[in-house]
Amino acid sequence: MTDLLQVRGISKRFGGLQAVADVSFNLGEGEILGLIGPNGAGKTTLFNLVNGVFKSDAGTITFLGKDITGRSPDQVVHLGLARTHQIVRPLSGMSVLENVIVGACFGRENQSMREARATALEVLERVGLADRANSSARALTLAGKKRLEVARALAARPMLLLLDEVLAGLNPTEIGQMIALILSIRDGGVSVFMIEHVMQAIMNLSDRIVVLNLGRKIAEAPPAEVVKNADVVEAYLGFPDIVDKLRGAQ
Amino acid sequence: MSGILASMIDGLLIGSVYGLAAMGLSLIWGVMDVINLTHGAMIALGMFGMYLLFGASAANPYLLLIPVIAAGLVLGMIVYWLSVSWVIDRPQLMSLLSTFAVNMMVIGIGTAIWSTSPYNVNFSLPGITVGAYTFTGNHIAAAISAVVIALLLELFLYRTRAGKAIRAVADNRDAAELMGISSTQVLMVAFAIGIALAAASGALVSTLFPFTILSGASYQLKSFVVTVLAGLGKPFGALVAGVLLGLLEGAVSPFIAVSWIPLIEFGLFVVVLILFPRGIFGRATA
Amino acid sequence: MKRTSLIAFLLSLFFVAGGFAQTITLGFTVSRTGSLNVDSLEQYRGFELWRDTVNAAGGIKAGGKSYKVQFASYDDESNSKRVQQLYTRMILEDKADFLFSPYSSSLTATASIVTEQYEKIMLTTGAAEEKTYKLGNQHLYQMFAPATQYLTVALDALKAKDPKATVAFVYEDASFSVAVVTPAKAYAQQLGFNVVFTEAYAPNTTDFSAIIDKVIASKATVLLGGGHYADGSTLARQLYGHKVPLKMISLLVAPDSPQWAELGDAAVGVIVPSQWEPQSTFKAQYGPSGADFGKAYTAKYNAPPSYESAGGYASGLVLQHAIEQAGGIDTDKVAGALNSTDITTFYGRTKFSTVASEHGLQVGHAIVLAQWQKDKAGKLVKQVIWPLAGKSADLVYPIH
Amino acid sequence: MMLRRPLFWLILLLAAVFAWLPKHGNNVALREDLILVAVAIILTSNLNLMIGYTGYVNFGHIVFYGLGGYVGLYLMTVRSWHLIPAALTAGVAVSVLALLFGLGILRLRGAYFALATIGVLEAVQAFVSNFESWGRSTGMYVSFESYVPMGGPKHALWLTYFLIIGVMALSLMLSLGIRRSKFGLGLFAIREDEDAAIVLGVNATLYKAIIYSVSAFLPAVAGALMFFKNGMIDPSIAFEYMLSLEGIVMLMLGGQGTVAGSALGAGLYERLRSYLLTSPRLSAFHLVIAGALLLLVIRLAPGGLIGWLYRLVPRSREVIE
Repeated sequence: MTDLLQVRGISKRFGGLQAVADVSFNLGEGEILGLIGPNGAGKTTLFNLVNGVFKSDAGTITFLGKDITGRSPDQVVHLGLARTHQIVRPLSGMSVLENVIVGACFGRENQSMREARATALEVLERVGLADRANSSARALTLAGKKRLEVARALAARPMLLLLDEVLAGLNPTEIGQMIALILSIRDGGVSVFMIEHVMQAIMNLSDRIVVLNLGRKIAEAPPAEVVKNADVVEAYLGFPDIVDKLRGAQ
Repeated sequence: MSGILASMIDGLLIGSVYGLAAMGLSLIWGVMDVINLTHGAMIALGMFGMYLLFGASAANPYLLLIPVIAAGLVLGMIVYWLSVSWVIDRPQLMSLLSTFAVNMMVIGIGTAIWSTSPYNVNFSLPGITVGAYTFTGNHIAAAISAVVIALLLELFLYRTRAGKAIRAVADNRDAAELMGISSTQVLMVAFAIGIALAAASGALVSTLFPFTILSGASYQLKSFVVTVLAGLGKPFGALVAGVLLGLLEGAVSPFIAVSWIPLIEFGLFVVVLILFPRGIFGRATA
Repeated sequence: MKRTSLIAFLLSLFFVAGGFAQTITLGFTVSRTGSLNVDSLEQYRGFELWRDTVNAAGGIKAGGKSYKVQFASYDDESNSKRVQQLYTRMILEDKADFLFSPYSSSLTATASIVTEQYEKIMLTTGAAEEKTYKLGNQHLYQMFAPATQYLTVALDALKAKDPKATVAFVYEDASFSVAVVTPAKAYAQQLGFNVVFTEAYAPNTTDFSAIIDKVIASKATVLLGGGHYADGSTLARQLYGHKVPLKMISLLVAPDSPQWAELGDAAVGVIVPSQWEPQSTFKAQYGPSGADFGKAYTAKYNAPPSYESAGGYASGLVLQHAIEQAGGIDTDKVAGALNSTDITTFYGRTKFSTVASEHGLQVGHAIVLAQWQKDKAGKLVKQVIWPLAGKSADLVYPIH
Repeated sequence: MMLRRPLFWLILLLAAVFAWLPKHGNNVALREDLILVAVAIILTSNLNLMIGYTGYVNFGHIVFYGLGGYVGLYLMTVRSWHLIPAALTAGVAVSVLALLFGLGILRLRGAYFALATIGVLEAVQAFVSNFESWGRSTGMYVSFESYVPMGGPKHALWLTYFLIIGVMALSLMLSLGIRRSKFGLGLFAIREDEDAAIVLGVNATLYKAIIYSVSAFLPAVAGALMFFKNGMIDPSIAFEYMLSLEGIVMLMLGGQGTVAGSALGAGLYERLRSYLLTSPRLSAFHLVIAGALLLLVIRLAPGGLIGWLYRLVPRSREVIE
């Protein structure tokens, strides 16, 4: 398995807070890599560093063999690295279809409007939003908006997809559908790097899991090993129910 | 006494009035994140308020500041209700446009009443002469009044319950609500105080220079410059920045034509906005 | 006599009813509001008094017809943008036959573009700057003596009193004052004066402290400049408030207005270059005498006329004269009559240049100097001090 | 694609009517009314590119018009250029300048950007008021001789009028063209949520700078033409803050973000203003009316007249863009 993404020693400090400290890991082609950690561990910040929303204070990020450290998010998307947001950010004044067309137009393939429209319709079909294509993005339910996030990112035709808590707030049926979708995305040849709090899901989906605590990587291993890791358990001590879930997930 | 020193003292005196004007803008901006574009119109109304009161009573203008401020508070509540109360939770551009709309209406009505012709408040206090230079009594009294009003505001904000509530809301509106502070009332009071400060500064300006209903606009622009220099939501910082702006004007004017000063000011304004969007002298409370 | 007037009256009724009444429409804007309102209203009163006088006498008689004068006039708010819209409107919609200029060189320059584009005659008054006449206008006629003369006259007066004076020029950055000061500065140097300070201020300036501090630092003893009423009166007040030790102050336009007296002590001693003063004693070949004009004006407006008022009235007279000479209101014929005009009215001599490169420039009129002085009763009055031949009082120098 | 959009033909029709009506019957008064409407449409539709399409409120949009006028008049009077190349050069020069300004101030978002545009307007005005080559506060004047090669002032004014109508049509076409283009889509995405747009791959910095520069071009050309027609320019008429602000009212009134809205708002407001022009009392009231209109629009119909039409007749969205 070749490495799609290599992260080496990246750090981010906000004022007095070291949000991410010296984190390194690799992500292989076709892999689903999970990212977990207690609240405030720096997971979303790590995503923001990887896709260029924040500039890393140190270290390098290599994607597809290219150094993308310090590149802006739009440049990163063009290379094939797309993401979703933890807090959904639909372009509210536009229709669902237009939202996805934006993703396709400005994605890796830099499609024309005509191509983008076809791509968008295809992606909407895939995420199950085809019937809502012409409604306003604002009018979608939370589950719908999460799917829209995924659809926009997928429309960019990425090689790697960063999913930030796409399961949070969904009901069990919706979670099941989303998991199926994620698996189908991976089967379609797209690698996935995902943050998730729904432990059962991430333990089942991930090939490997990176665990962050207080900005530091404390573990990187297949799910079965992660739950046994003493540091991980300690990190989650303040959250006994999650420890249970971690255990229960196995 | 050297020309530069005299010029800087003149700058210091007028700068405190700029500072007072900017305090009103800064307070409103800091507390409710509204850039109040009625500011200039309110300054102009303060000028005409002083003109009318002085014309009617011939009382000491510095005593007349009290009714001007009182009227400013009432006016502030009306303007708040008209242009701000319903956009407070909408995007910032909405309050920008709604306060701008009210500004147009006030200027329009003011023009219908007073036209755009200049008016004077004919009042002068004896000045202080040092060597060849004389500092007029009106300038000195205006500067003192501005500083006194600023100190009173500071006392109000830090020593009274209402003032503390305003600061709490400015700091974090949601948290203040949780602590049982009614933010709607607090916002209205803060807005009214901001308008009263604008009116007071206008009233002081009217004792110094002739004015028209449009004169507020240039003080509004100066208030922007001062507020941006000071950082938002720092009323007392605004006074200091106003004085510094006046000193800057005084310090450069001996060396260049006065007509270049606006270029320096607005150039500085844009550059500071770009480089220090949170102000040179501090971070925003938000 | 009675019968003929009755017939005339009936005839006029008939013509009015039948739509044959002869009227001419004069269009112009007035700065009723804005920074030029004081000067502009005085000019308007001159127009108005002339119109009422002419109409009371049965109108302008030319080519066997009588023309009643009516005005189409709007407020330009001292704003040159409105001037163009309004002059266009007066020409196109109000069908004005002739135009008077708005007040001030800047507004007139703007209006003259419209009037020239539509080839309408415009008599300019309250507009002394010369540049406008050198842009190729063919229908513009200047009633005021050109700007060059304003301060050169003041410098002549100063030369006679104090050839060693040090001079500061502080003036409005506007068409008129720039046109006045530029040649005046050269002339001052030519006369051997030491010009120690020159600065133009923005037209809407209200705070002169910084400039005043510089004047003090320059150790100037004489200040020349100003612009119009709003800025000039403010400058004088602040010069007084800052107790600037000046021996002579000569400001443009503003001190000519009777309102200047409202400045009280700040008004004393200030000199104004003037197009006309009530004390002037020109022998009028045409129209009323200066005394009659002054009396009629004061009776109507309860204030003495300023030179803007006189210029306004004289514009009417000169146009009336030209229409009479042309025998009608045809633009080309009236233009011809104006080109050959050379008359003396109560306002002085009026003659327009017919040289192509400066067509319409005033070449007959001359500037006098007036100074605000306290009379024996302590009342502020304006006295003519220059030229010496026509003076009503001596120049008070230094002021204090 | 363009040819199948009804508004494309409507714009051509509008321009044809504007050009034909006053010329037929030589109605100069009508021409003078229509030229002001045309200029209002030019300014508003280009302002719409910033406010309506990109979501950036520009309080100082008039600076482009004024600078265009200055560059144009400078080339015509001092360098003796012909009107058309001078106007085009003015457009290009001002666009380049806007690009430079834009790269600086477009780092600011929301209200901070709006404030910076006021700063730019004031700073430019202060600079021009002191700039010797452009005549400082007294400005520049067109010599009447410059009308001679155009066959005298009458022909020159008609020529200017037709050029302005052309610029008006181009402005609306530009808005229409951008609206359904990929570029336009990127702008809309920025308007809705700039950070999300960037994450979706929109190069927001570049797009904003381009649209800021593009929105400067036609107003600058129009400025050169109009100040040639005016015969003079000075800082107070070139950089009239109020006009800049009224542009925002026109846009909000008609419906920001739509092509038809910018034209409709500009047309209605300009006619109202001309109607109120002649009396000082009423002309003061035009500010009151404008302010009240703006307040009502923000409160009741944030989409303006066109937005209101969309709500009434949802299908109209397809036709009236």
